[in-house]
Amino acid sequence: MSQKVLAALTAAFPDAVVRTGSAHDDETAWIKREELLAVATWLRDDPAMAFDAPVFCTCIDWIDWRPVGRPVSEHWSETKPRFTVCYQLRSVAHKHRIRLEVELPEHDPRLPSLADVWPAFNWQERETFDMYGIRFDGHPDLRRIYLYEEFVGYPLRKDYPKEKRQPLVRRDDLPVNPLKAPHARHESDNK
Amino acid sequence: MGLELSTTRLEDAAKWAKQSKLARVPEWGRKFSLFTYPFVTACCGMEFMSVAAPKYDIARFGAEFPRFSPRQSDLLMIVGTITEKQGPALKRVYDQMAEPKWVIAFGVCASTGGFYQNYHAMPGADQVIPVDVYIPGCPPRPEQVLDALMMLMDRIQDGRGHSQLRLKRDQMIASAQSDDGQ
Amino acid sequence: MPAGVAILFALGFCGLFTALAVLVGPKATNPEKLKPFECGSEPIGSPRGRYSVRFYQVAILFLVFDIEAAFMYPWATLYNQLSHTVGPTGAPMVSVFGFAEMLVFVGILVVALAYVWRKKAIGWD
Amino acid sequence: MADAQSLKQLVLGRKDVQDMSDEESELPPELMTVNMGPSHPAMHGTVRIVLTVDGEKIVKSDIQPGYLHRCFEKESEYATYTQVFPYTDRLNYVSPMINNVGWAMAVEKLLGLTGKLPRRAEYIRVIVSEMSRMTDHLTCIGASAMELGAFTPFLYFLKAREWLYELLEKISGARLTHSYARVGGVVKDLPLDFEADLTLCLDKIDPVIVDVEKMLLSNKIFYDRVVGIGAMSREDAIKTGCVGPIARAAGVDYDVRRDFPYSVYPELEFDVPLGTTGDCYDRYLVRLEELRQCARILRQCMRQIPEGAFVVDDPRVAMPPKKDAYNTIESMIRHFKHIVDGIRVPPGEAYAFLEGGNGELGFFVVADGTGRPYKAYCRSPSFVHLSTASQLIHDHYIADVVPIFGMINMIGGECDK
Repeated sequence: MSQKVLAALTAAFPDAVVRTGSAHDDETAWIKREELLAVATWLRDDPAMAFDAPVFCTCIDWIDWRPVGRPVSEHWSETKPRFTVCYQLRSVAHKHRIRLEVELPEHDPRLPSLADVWPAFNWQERETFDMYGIRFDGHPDLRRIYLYEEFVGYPLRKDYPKEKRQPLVRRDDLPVNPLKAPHARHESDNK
Repeated sequence: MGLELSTTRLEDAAKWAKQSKLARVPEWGRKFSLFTYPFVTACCGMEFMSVAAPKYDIARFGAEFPRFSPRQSDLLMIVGTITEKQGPALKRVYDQMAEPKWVIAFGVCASTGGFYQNYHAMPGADQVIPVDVYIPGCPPRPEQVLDALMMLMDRIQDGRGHSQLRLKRDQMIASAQSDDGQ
Repeated sequence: MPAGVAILFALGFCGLFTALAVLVGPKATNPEKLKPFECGSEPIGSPRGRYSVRFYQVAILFLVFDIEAAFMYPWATLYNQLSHTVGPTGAPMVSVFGFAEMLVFVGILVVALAYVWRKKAIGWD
Repeated sequence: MADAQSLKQLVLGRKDVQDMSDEESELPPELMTVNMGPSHPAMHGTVRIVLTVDGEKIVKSDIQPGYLHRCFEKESEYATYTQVFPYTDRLNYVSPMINNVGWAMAVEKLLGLTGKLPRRAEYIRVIVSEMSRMTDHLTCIGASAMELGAFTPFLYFLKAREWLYELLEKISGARLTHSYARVGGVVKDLPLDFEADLTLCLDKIDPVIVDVEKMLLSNKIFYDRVVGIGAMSREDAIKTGCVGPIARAAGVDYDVRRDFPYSVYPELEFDVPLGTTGDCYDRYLVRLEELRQCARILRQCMRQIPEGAFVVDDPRVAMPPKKDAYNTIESMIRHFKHIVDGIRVPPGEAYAFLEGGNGELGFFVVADGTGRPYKAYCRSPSFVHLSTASQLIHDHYIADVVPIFGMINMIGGECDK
């Protein structure tokens, strides 16, 4: 039943769909960045498709991608796109699902925003921007949603170290960690 | 002014924080009427509800009535993870509390950050404010919370809470300066 | 005389506690403490703005009906004496004077409540 | 100076004062910005709203989540598949079991084990998920009623929740953070005489639900505070991606357990309550009805649970039984490799979802063949519901924000991930 969705999509937008796949019975369609808005509005408005319920939008950073047991050609390299933004959609009427994926190069991570097509993606795209630094053109107010404005960098990118904190406020009389500063050890400590 | 009053570290403070019999009376009153400001953020909140619920009743210790304004509360209960974005809010709430005030770090996230060692979770609330009693556990069992409350009561009675020590230190510095002044 | 003693006792009681709070209570003010408390965030907007007049209406109405309740307390305590009086023949008689008195008092305020209700000053919109 | 200037301009620019009606002569109040900040009892401590109010009516609201962003994705990229379970407990910490089962399902989908689990393991998962869903609804209704001033239902429901916590502690060892599910089944079997305890617990909880329902349904104060507040139409609910009790209250007939059946739900019958107007009162009624459906499912499960293994005996996935691990070297090596390197999941990406406490909870996992997930995204219903909150509280009073936030059951851990 679900192959029908992918077949219909490739039939309607032959040049927009780069490739399709249904691994683990998740229908996925890789879409070109320029055609995304047209494909999305068609998917929502076409009665046979009726994808009216947005599920989630996130991004995958492929920079560390070295799959085990796969030929080296599949590993990530400079030529390959670094980010893939995924939109998962669901139809309440027909009960079928599809995932649109858009591949973005490293130097220019921008794509048209789907916040107007489905309002749920307004916050989801802000979260993806906050975490991965993907710019969504046409988004009503693209600003950080989880982190504070003063935060520099995009934490969920693979090259951002996990424990690099950018503290807003710290106690002024913070007890010095004796391990880190042995000379500041208090004489009562080592007795 | 030979007193080394640079720190409220509890080991040093014990030396000069001698308490007169008279000073123990108001502490006794404060000990049994703690008004908690529940600074609830995360999963420990569920356990905080269980502590306040009929089975593990915290009302038996006079600390049941949560006050949601720092002006009327003297025990700040940090329940759950403190993130970097929450840091300024926590510090402001602590500063706006009336003296003397005490802080309980409820759960391992408030004490040391627990197993959230990353860019947004703060490694313990004591990075921002002095904490009197730490409660381990994720979330701690209600009995641990009641035990921590009793531990805090002893500390209040002996006058060795952080804010009590700081007040005593400031008094001693002020009196020392007024002696020098004359 | 007991009224004077009651007032004295009241003043003494309040005075004792405020004095205790001032003397025993420690004082440690810092600039942060003097700022208004806004759930832990930096206070935004100034309270100097022009309030909607609705706030004052609701406050005044609360005052009116609160004082009405306050007047009922002394009446309630003396209700026994008011209703048990001695009749002309010396036999105890139940008099309705106290009750009627309060009915009139409450009646006037019910008229006020009806007026306020019709003018929709109680609700918000 | 500017104030007096604008005042004069305001009055002169208008009609003559005499023929103004009383409303017009009233100077327009300035809009006030109020801060319903992170540390507020109704905000569950993790959301800050900057409200622009005209008197008491909310004109504009800017909702800022993120005060409890604990980096679930970053942490799970540094943990093996089995070590991610404790992190999933803390996502929706009101119904932690369902998160565990959700993560296990996602990894099983990648491994291709979805339908191959022993039936007893599937039944145990359904039992603990439904118990966790009951604690979710008990906490949500209890806390929302308390925030509206009804303290007794809060204590009644917490007493009921304590019974469930004791039972869940007997099963998994922890009251709240169970980490009970594993890829391929569950950690250990149900305790002895579990049926008796569960039926006793359910029999004790039913009268409590009836009491609270009687207390709240006929209570005029609760009724006025909740009816017609935060209403949401059916199209809005679908368009903004709402799921779970909130969408069902708006009339969207969508329940993952029935529409995309997983585990053994096809063998259980339960019906899905639907609301009509989608306001807070309908959400309360839908949750109350779902509490009863959970009890009904639990009773059916107790009758139908088969004997057998509680975890799939696929060596790639399951831990060797302790007896072998201590006696045979192969099992010990397998045990060691399993703990240190984790389960080797073949490269691929998959999105598995189930019916969580607040709706469709899903995990989008990308695996790269090593023992650690390459990316683990959690699709959290609370985050989606919070994005609709600013539209829900529009044109309501400040006091209405409390029931709305109580009823959309926004859980900080799940919303901020």
